[in-house]
Amino acid sequence: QEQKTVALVQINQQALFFNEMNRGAQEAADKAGVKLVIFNANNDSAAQNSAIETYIQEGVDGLAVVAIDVNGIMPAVQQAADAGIPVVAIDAILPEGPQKAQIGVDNAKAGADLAAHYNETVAEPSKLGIVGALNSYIQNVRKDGFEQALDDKVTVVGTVDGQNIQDVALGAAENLITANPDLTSIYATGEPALMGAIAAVASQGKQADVSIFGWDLTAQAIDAIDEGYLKAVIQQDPAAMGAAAVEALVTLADGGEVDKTISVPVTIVTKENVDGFRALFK
Amino acid sequence: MATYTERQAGSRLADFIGEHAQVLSIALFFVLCMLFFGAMTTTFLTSGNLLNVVRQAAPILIVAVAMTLVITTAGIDLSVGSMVALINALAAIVMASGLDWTLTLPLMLVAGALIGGIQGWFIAYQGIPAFIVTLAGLSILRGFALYLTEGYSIPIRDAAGFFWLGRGEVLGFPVPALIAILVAVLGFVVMLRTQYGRQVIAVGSNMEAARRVGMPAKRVLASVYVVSGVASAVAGMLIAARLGSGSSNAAQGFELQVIAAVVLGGTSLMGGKASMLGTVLGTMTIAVIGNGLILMHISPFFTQIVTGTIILVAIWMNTRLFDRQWRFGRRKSA
Amino acid sequence: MATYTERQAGSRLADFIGEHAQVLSIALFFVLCMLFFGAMTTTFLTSGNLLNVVRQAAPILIVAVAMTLVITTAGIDLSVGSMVALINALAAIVMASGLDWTLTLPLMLVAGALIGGIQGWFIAYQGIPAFIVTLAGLSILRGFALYLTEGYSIPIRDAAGFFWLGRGEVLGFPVPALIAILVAVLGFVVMLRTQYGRQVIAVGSNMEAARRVGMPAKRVLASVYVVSGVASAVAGMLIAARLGSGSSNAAQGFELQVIAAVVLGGTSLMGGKASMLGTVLGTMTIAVIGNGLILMHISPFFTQIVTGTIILVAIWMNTRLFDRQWRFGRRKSA
Amino acid sequence: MRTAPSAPEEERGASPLSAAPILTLRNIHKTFGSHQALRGVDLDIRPGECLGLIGDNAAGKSTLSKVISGTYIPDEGEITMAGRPVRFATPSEARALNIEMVYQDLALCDHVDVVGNLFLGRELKRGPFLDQKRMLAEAERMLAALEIRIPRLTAKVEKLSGGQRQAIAIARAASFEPKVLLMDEPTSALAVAEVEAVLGLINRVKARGVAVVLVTHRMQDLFRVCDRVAVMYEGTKVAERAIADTNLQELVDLIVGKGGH
Amino acid sequence: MRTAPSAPEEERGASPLSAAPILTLRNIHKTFGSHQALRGVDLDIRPGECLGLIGDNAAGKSTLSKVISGTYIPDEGEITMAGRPVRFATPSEARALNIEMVYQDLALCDHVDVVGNLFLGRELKRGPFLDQKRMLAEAERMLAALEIRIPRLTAKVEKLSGGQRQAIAIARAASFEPKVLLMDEPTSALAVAEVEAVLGLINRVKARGVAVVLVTHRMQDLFRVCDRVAVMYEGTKVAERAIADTNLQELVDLIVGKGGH
Ligand SMILES: Nc1ncnc2c1ncn2[C@@H]1O[C@H](COP(=O)(O)OP(=O)(O)OP(=O)(O)O)[C@@H](O)[C@H]1O
Ligand SMILES: Nc1ncnc2c1ncn2[C@@H]1O[C@H](COP(=O)(O)OP(=O)(O)OP(=O)(O)O)[C@@H](O)[C@H]1O
Ligand SMILES: [Mg+2]
Ligand SMILES: [Mg+2]
Repeated sequence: QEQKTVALVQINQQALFFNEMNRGAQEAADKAGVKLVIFNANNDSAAQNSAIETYIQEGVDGLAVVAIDVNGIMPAVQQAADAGIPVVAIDAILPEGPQKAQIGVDNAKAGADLAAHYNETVAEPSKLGIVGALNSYIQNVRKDGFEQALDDKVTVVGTVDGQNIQDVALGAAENLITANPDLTSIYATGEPALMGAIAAVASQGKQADVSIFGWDLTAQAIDAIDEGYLKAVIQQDPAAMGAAAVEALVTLADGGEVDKTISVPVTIVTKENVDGFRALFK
Repeated sequence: MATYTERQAGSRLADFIGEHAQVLSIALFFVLCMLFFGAMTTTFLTSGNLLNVVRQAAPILIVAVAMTLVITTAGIDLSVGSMVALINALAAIVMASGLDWTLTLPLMLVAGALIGGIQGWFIAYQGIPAFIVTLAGLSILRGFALYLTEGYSIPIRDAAGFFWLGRGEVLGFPVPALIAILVAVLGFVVMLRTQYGRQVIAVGSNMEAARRVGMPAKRVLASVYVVSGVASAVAGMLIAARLGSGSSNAAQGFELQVIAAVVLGGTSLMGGKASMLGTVLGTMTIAVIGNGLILMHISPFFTQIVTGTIILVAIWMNTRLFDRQWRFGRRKSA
Repeated sequence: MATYTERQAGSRLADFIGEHAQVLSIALFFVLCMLFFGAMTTTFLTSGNLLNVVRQAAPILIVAVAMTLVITTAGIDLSVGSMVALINALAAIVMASGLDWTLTLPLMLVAGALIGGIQGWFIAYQGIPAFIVTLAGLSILRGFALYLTEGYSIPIRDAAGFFWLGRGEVLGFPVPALIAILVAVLGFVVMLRTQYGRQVIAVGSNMEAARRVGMPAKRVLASVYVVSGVASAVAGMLIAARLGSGSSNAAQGFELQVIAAVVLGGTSLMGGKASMLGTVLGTMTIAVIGNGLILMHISPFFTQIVTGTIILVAIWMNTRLFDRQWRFGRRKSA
Repeated sequence: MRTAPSAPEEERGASPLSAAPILTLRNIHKTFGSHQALRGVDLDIRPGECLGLIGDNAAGKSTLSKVISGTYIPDEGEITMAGRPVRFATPSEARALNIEMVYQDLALCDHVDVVGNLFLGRELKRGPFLDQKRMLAEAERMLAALEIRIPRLTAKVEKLSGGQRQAIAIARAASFEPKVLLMDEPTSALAVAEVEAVLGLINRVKARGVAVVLVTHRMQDLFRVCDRVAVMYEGTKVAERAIADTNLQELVDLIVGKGGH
Repeated sequence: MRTAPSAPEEERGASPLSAAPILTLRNIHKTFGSHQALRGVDLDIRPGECLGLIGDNAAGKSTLSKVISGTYIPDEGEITMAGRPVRFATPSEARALNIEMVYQDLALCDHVDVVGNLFLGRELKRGPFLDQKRMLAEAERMLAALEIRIPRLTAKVEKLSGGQRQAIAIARAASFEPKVLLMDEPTSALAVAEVEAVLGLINRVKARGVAVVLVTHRMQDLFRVCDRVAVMYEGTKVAERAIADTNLQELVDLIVGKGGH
């Protein structure tokens, strides 16, 4: 019997998040004895559709997508379904459609959870700036989810666009800090934004005045938690997402059934529980 | 000593090859790519896959045809990607607000022409380098798209005719590919057979000479940006129809793909030298490489490296193998 | 009737203004921007903020100086952003593997020179358009950076001297800004006062003429890409030192910022015309605009639109206000 | 070369009837930056007459002809054509009034073929398309008059020799029934036989009533085709002579300012 | 112009001793694409002698001179310099052997100023820097010999008149002690006085033992400076004459192929 092939259509490979997902998927594929192929769309939504169409022609046994444009991906998903290929979605939540499962984190809810943590820990009135990535759908969801759940003793002084690029985020965060000398906290919606925010606070010597909240751990983030100015980070488990996707696809290909929603939990990492994550970033 | 002999007429073959070196070279390279991927994968040469490739290449091809005009005038249009995104988003918004797609279509074309016209005005009548105007355009247009969508993607619903443009088929042939072929043929005829095409070449070759012989040089220069605006609008709508949604994220890096395709086809960035056929072949080569690499299951970490290298090799072949002074036919008369 | 009179010598002021129109114009625009943001926000003119701006602008300025050489030869280097990312990642990897930063530094400079040299070889000795070679470079180098880091951002630890390069101060002045100023002064002197600078201008003005008078035209052409490789390496390390980490996603879109700065400063994309001072002013103008817009709390959805528009207006001013045939001094002799 | 005989009248083509000027220029000024290229020039150009325009290098001859052809807009001064004041904003306006010019830098499009250059801006069309067959045939006719050998009319002009390129520029300007024909050093790169052909051409168009302005440094040619000569010096017109009343030595002296006038 | 007297010997500068050739060309071929620009040309160039190179337009004169100056690499044929075979891969190799050329298209850098163009490729330096003061002073000296008026030597050459540009190209080639000086139609855009100056210059450098090759269409100039004339026709050399043994009419006939040889 021929080896099964499953395909993972990825957004980009410039963030650890996606690469961890790829790693988890690869490990799960190796374990299940299927072949995994990965496509990197480099942020181009049309390229994702093209790749899916190509995989349909090739006749892969299952497709996992991390959508850039959640609406735009649907025609391709439909095509795959019509061709009898099961599709599961990871991370970005697709609209109602023929996909077999939605795997990942509810970004809006996780953002709200972090906001709740913020409301709890930051007692006195605070001034918050946001470093976002306006060109990322998922990060916009995280931003809105967070903002809406803040209570009214928090003033949001403004959002700057880090464009999902570390050095751009750094410059933007620095300017945010100089523009608002009384800034007390920063919320960073993704890994590059968080890296930029950490470097900005460090380079402006504002460790004592500004505390950071954000998404996605990195080695620098752990250092910053140790130093105390990075208060809380939502750590997702992308490897588990990738693995869950491959496992679901294998089940589906063998004719089985999977849950419509497979949720992979997030952890809010703070000084208290950071030790458990150090090993990841050695 | 004083023997007066005339030069022999040159070999026609040599003249032909000399004049069409670039097209021949990219054609050869294209065929090589086809053969290579055909041999390496079983899926590549299936008709389903090939139709896929032409459907995917359609938006690039349409804009590349217009870009050929732009580059022939020694200009460049870096804003096409942003323009595609803006039109893509705008079309979705307009349709979501209830306008019928049959009205949206011409409206978007007018919008594309208008934006292109503004850029062309700055370039031709204000004498600002095209690179800068369209670089500003790249930033401004994408900014507008972002502003309009606020980063979210906007679904298009209940517009079967519109979707047909992006996904339909005529006798088994994808509609977007048909549109692209139509555009390419039009571009070919305009460039080689009409006065407008001649004016575009003249303006690119020697703007001042074109002005002196009474051509409306500035008007021609501005017009190519209108053409590229309209072409971007068409591409933007095809992408919207294909994806069924509009998003400010569409067509990232699109401009560089288009320019690479045009230059690969032998159109000179210095202006005055155009090759429509080359543009078509260049576009298809890039599309085939992208498709082939996916089918060959190249590690995604390598695709960027491999794609870049292949393009470099193709151009290198262009320059080294063909673009030199070949001597053909009769040997010296001794 | 037959009165033989000589022409009067032209006004020196007119000659001076005519020759330095572009620099004067961008200088004026820069001052206007400073005044505007100074008036609109209280923070802008604080020394802390201004030092911030120069620190942020340093990597762009360094590469822009090198890019001025490249563009003067009528070339372009689109690969600088990817090069910055690659060096940025490479430096972090090399240091993480235990090499001391004092050794890493020269190693990276050599790597930058080498990569630039390869691109220069294709451009100068193989005659492939710079746009295409460096476009391929853009893709290939970023691909390598991705491949090396696998998307991880690699922390740099325990290299105080290295961090000083990115974050340190000398008498209250940021080190990266000092380095950038040094590079700019060097660029200024090389371009205006040395034989190499003259060769660069000659090659850009008329490559064939430069060759005919015995200049090593190809060598000069290749060399500017080595210079831009080295400059990108410096910028890459400054960014690594500032962020304290290396990542393949650094410096996206960097090339376009750099080119915009250079062209804003009055260096012509057609080659032969360079203005180092203009490049410095152009870079600072763009940096000031970016900073000022944030200070003014412009909605981030607007920043792209506003930035693009301002750049367009600046260039437009350049072309319209100064670059025309002004007549100064004495009125007609009637 | 010291003394060349002025050629006999009949060889110079039809003798000029002192017709009314077709073009008059009054007090033309043109300044580039700080440099006064033209400092007030008056000139009359008459139909059926060839006016020689001579002068030292940088005297302003090319600038003056470009003002007439609409390439430069003068800073000051009036131009009237057949009595009516005109103002050319672009060369196409001048061309519309049948003013044609052979430019010193030729103004050819290097990437366009010989035929295309000859018909540049005046392409023949059949329906919406270029009529390439007819243009090719016409082009052969246009070049035949100039005795120039160009092996392949569909070759790009880029690679042609200096003389071949110049011949194309001349053929282009002369072939479309000009009323005023400005020629800025048209024979500088031509060989002997081709020069003869151009001089013959000038005499022929003169006979058809065309006003010709010939800028040249080849003094001997003036006596073959011109009826009047205007001498420029440092941006002004310093002298004007009927060709019958002057000789080579006087003209040479006038150019450098040695003429005791 | 029909018959110009050959100028007296002493005016042409030192009479040529039949010295050994400094450069010999044998069987030079050059083909561009399908076009045979040169079809086997032999030529000897002797020190202290001026060789006129004439021929119809597109005969291959410029191509031949460019082969000598290393700009084109011939497809076939040998070049020997002072008895030793040489092969120029680039113009700089020829320039290193003191072969200088005035190109028909001038080969100036438009964006560089007059001084810079004169010293292009041979900049004077003081330490690591350009010695602009000294170059300016030298440049004035170089141009003085050519009687050309250029108001501002720090102006870009882009905007200069045709004659001014040509003078710069001539001054550049003549000023650096050439052994072989190739001049491709150097006087085509020059006014009368400037032409005289160039002819004077040629005679002066000849007297210093320089070998001069003069490509020109101005027949009368040949008799002022040349010692020998080579005639080209369609890529071949069809005749060679000592200037004393020929006259203008014969040369004109040779060019077009009417000479009954
Ligand atoms: N576009 C321009 N910009 C600046 N200066 C110019 C321009 N065109 C001409 N000039 C200057 O005007 C003067 C006259 O130039 P013009 O070309 O008219 O001379 P000319 O009489 O044709 O000389 P030649 O016989 O050498 O061709 C010259 O000094 C030249 O430098
Ligand atoms: N680079 C080139 N590519 C192709 N053909 C060329 C090239 N250079 C010259 N030719 C051709 O070679 C022939 C000889 O040209 P060349 O310039 O040597 O003539 P010439 O004798 O100098 O003529 P002129 O007196 O008009 O300057 C011409 O037919 C020309 O078209
Ligand atoms: Mg002139
Ligand atoms: Mg020639």
